Amino acid sequence: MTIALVGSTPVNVILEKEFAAAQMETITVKSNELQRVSGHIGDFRLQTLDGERRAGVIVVTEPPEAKLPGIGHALLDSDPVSHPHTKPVVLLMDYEQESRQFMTPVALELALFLARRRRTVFFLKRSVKTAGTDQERLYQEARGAGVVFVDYDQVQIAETDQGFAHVSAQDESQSLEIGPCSLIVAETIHPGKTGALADCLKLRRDRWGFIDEYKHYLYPVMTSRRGVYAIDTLRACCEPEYLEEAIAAVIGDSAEQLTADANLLYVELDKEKCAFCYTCYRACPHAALTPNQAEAVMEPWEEACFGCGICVSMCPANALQLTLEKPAQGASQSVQIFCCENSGDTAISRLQEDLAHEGLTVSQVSVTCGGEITVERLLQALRQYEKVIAAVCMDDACQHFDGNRRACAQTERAVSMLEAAGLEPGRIRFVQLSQGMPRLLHEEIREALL
Amino acid sequence: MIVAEQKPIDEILRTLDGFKNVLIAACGTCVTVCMAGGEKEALKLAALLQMRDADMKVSVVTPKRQCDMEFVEEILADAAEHDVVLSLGCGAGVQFMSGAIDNKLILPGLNTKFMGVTQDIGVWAEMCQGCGDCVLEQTGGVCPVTRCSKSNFNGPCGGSSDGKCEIDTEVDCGWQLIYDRLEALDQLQRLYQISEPKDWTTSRDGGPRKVHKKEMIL
Amino acid sequence: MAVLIVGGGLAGCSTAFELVSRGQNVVLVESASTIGGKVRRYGCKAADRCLNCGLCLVGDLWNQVESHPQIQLRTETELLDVMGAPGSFSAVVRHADSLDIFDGISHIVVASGFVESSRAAVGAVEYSHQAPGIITGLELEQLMSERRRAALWDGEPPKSVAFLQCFGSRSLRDRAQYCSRVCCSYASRAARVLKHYYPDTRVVFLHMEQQQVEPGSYWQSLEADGIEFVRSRPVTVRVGPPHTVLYERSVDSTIVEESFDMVVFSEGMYPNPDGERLAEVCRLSFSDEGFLKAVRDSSETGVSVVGCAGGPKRIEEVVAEALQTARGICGGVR
Amino acid sequence: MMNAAPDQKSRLERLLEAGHFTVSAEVGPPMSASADFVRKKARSLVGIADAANVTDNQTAMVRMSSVAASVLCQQEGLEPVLQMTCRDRNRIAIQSDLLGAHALGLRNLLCLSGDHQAFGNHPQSKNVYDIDSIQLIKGIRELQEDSRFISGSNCKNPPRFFLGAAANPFADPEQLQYIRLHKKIEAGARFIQTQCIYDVERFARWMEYVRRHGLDKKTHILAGLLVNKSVKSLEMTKQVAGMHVPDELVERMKKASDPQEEGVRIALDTIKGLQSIPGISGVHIMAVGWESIVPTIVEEAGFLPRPSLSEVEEANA
Repeated sequence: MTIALVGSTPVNVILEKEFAAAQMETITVKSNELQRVSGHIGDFRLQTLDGERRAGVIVVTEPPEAKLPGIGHALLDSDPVSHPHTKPVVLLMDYEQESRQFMTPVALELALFLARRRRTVFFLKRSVKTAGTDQERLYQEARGAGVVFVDYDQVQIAETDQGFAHVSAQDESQSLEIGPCSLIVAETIHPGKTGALADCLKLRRDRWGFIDEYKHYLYPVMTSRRGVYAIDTLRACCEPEYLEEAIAAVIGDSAEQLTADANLLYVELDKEKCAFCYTCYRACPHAALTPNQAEAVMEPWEEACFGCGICVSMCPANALQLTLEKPAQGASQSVQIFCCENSGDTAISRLQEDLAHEGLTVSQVSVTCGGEITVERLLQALRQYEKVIAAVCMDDACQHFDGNRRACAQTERAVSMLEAAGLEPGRIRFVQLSQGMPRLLHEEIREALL
Repeated sequence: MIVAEQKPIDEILRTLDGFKNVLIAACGTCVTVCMAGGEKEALKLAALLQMRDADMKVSVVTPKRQCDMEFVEEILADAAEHDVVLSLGCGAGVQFMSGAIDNKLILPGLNTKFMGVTQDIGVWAEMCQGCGDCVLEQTGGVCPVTRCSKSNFNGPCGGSSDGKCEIDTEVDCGWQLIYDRLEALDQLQRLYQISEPKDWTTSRDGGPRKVHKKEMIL
Repeated sequence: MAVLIVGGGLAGCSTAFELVSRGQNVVLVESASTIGGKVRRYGCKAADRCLNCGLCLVGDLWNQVESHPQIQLRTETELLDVMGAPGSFSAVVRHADSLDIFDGISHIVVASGFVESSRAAVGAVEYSHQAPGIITGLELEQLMSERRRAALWDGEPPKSVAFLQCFGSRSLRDRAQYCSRVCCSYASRAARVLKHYYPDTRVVFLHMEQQQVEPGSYWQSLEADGIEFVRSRPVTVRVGPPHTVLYERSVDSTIVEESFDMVVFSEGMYPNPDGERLAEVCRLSFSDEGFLKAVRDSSETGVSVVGCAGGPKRIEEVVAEALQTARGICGGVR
Repeated sequence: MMNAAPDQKSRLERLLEAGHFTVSAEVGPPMSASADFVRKKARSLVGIADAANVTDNQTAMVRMSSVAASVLCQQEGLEPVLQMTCRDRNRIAIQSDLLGAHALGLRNLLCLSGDHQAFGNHPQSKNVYDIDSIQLIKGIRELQEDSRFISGSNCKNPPRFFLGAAANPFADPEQLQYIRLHKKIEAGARFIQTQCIYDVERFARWMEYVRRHGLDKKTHILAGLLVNKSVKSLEMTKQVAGMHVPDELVERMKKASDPQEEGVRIALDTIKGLQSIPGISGVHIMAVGWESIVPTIVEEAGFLPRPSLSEVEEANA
């Protein structure tokens, strides 16, 4: 299988070697040469300036951009190691932006190195980031070697007449004035080129603009698109463990994805109905739909689909359907409850005993994601049930990014339609919860039933 | 694309008062794309109507377009079986269906808004008023007729501030857009020329219009 | 052939589930009467929005493990001894008074977990009082898991709550010089939940140092929510109510005495005392902090350590580690 | 009654041509049919202002026609500057009204695009904007000079107006506003009334541009001025699109013990600042809702007495 490395960094050399050891061939695509990506895991087509390249898996290696905070270069030109100076060295973390965790061991090692050479070292930070095995040890050793750790609330840097920096740091009660011979500042990290790359690869970005590490899995390198991985090569330079883990995750996950049994739940398209409006293409959080220009229809990729149903609910032409109908469970005629399987579904399973004990029954429909819930589904349900409840994830918890917010918008619209039609709007209820909040759902069900 | 918006539900319901047998005709083209009158919207309305009155007979059809005879013909039989047709087409579709379906009232379910483009999922913006005499070559591809609230041809009025129109800070000043674009294209000299009063005969002000493509007509 | 997993908590169950998903057979031994370990009692730490506590990753794991046909589950069972070589171990286990031997064990996964510092610590007098209003992090977790729409518990909310951080961590007296890593994370989230339900309650966070929990201005956002942070070293708690907390304030090194209606001990993580026996049986060694550590690469020894048995970890780290371990055992990864 | 002869120039035009620093004011027609209202306002400005703008459904509120109100002013001896906007009339109505206005003796014309109806009391109305203000100026100049209507057809006895336009020194994009000023002058604007000035410094920069391009020689720049009675009115002015009120001024007004007095003082300070800028031909004082203060300001600024036309003529002779 071929792996496309997007972005060329020194880390690529290591990756090429490691992937080759796992019988995976690599090609490198410079990130500014990549124009468009279609296809799915096992069969990606990368449109580059040199024509089309094909790969089974894509790994983004383009690093985020690291730049020094704007404090002036004049302050940094004294070499802290060789310069025999009595003045202290200041290591400044979290200036302008909270420093990344991976920078801490680098800074700690440097602090330790300097302290052991009898230099006075101030380590200025907003919060400690020592909670890793090696970092913990480094931290202890640095303290032992006399590094002064200072937790600051505010810090100012001024240039003195001699062109040196003067650092003043304040915490809640006191201020510290240091005239260091050297000031070493942790760089701030910006998405840089990875932003445009994420858009090109249709990867979700987090609120800071970085490629979203798909939090559902919380494993390193996963993105919102199957078969596309992102290795933070900047971090990899500082953290060999991370790189090892990342490589293992790419090899392990892609092998599993490629050999997995058929995806059970995915969307299918009715070509006759498709208006080729690109709504699904824009809304799909997993880039599972690709335009088929020849036939002027959108094509869902079973291999890339997570079955979240967001496209199904968004499609204005009613052209998309999920392959698997999930039948309602429970025999209630009075309440139907749509449950996101990541929240409502698990919460209600924890309630079964209580509900049975109280003699309460509901008709329960599991949905992969709240994004699947639509106005017409809610209204259809009301023809048979007295009340309908939508139970979806909390804000910021949706595993498909915005399915819960879409569910909320759809519910609001359904309620307003009922209101306008002179029907009882309270028949539709909406609750946001996590799987760990069964009581909340319990109350909702009791109120709906009683 | 023609952009439309669904009429308020209560207005649609009022126009349907007294009918027991309703055909909802969605339209598979522009109004599907602008999420106002596609099959999904028709199904929502159908569900709501039936909830209100379980005895009501409601059917949904979705011709690809309501503005061509061949597509409308496909639904003639359905229309014959219902008392009234609620069209979710644009104004043109409603009128074309009215001409094609005898003895049947065709009710509009949408308010037809403008010719525009998709800006984001669920957001459409007006881009063209169909004035019949395009000046976009002068203005860097930004239409002063449509995108300036006063249809100014010689630059912005004094109410433009921070690139926004005086009528609403949500509205971009059309002339700021024209300026930015021409500046980027290094074509600002185009703006020094006084633009003459526009000939509106090509617009709707000249009466209902038709387009004849001569070589296609025998 | 089967993989033997020692411990039915999050790490053990996650590894078991990942293994059976890849076609392996699993024998899971758990010393308690039910699986789930400590995580089972944790509560979701979402306030008005998700705070990424990671608990959702656990999902329906317990039911899936209990009902899976390829998992032989043995509760109230202990691993007594292991014989043989990697690829074909025999494991001797004890249930009540009977002994059992499992042959054909290809691999052993030790997931014996941790204990809370309140249990392990010698001389945690304050806590042993069990006075109303003095609770541990775990007890607060349980309150959160039982919460209703409007409240965490019945009755009057406390007017003031103190979170005592680094309880049992970074302390020579309590034998743990290390930082337990997770307490800042769970306690600060719990503090936000408290503040969300009871905005008028004074919430004070007494900590020695703050770990990075989330990128962005996490701690500043909590301050903006009205939670007070005091860098200090807790000295002692005088049981009330109201309870008096004496602490040494770092900024001026003075001893401060303050009263609180409720005191939460944010417990750190200690190595499971069972570890010593398991290390001997499974031929494992110890890290500097006293947690279990594999002597060599698990592909050579056939023994892996997963989860907090190997040191303090967050939920998502445990889940990720379980996945990687399962992959390693199945041969997908070196 | 003071009806001008068909070929006679307006007082404003003659004063400006003679190099006098002019003072003009505003008369807002009422939202009623009351002629007395207009007459009373006009009388209070006679001898104080050389001319007064009569607004055309200002802020898109329905008011007495500006042509009719201008004639009423004229009858009271105050020379009106007829304002005409493009919002409510197409090119037929505008030209027709202007022929009539000239026949009734009106000689000054300020051409504007007009506030959008969204701001007025008829936001539901259909706007016209058949032509824009520059097209209007050019159209009327060609009507006057070439005896041709906008359509190109002949006009036997064309009107002859002293044509003016508005300019906003504070609107952006700056460069485009300059282009527009050039176009207005090229189209035929012989005087330019500016948007209200609060920030004299910024206005001075604008004037620098005007002088550098010799525009002050091609047209007469009349600097606009608004008098505020209270902090609230100043803050409301600040909200208006295209207005630029520095925060310091609002602070100054807030601190003042007597806001009315402070409003006058601010206006007088501004006038003093404006007088030091070369290239300005006059001031145009707008005192929306506080017209009675205009005489005080004109007097305290030292603009009284206003020159009489005979003096001007004599001087010219």
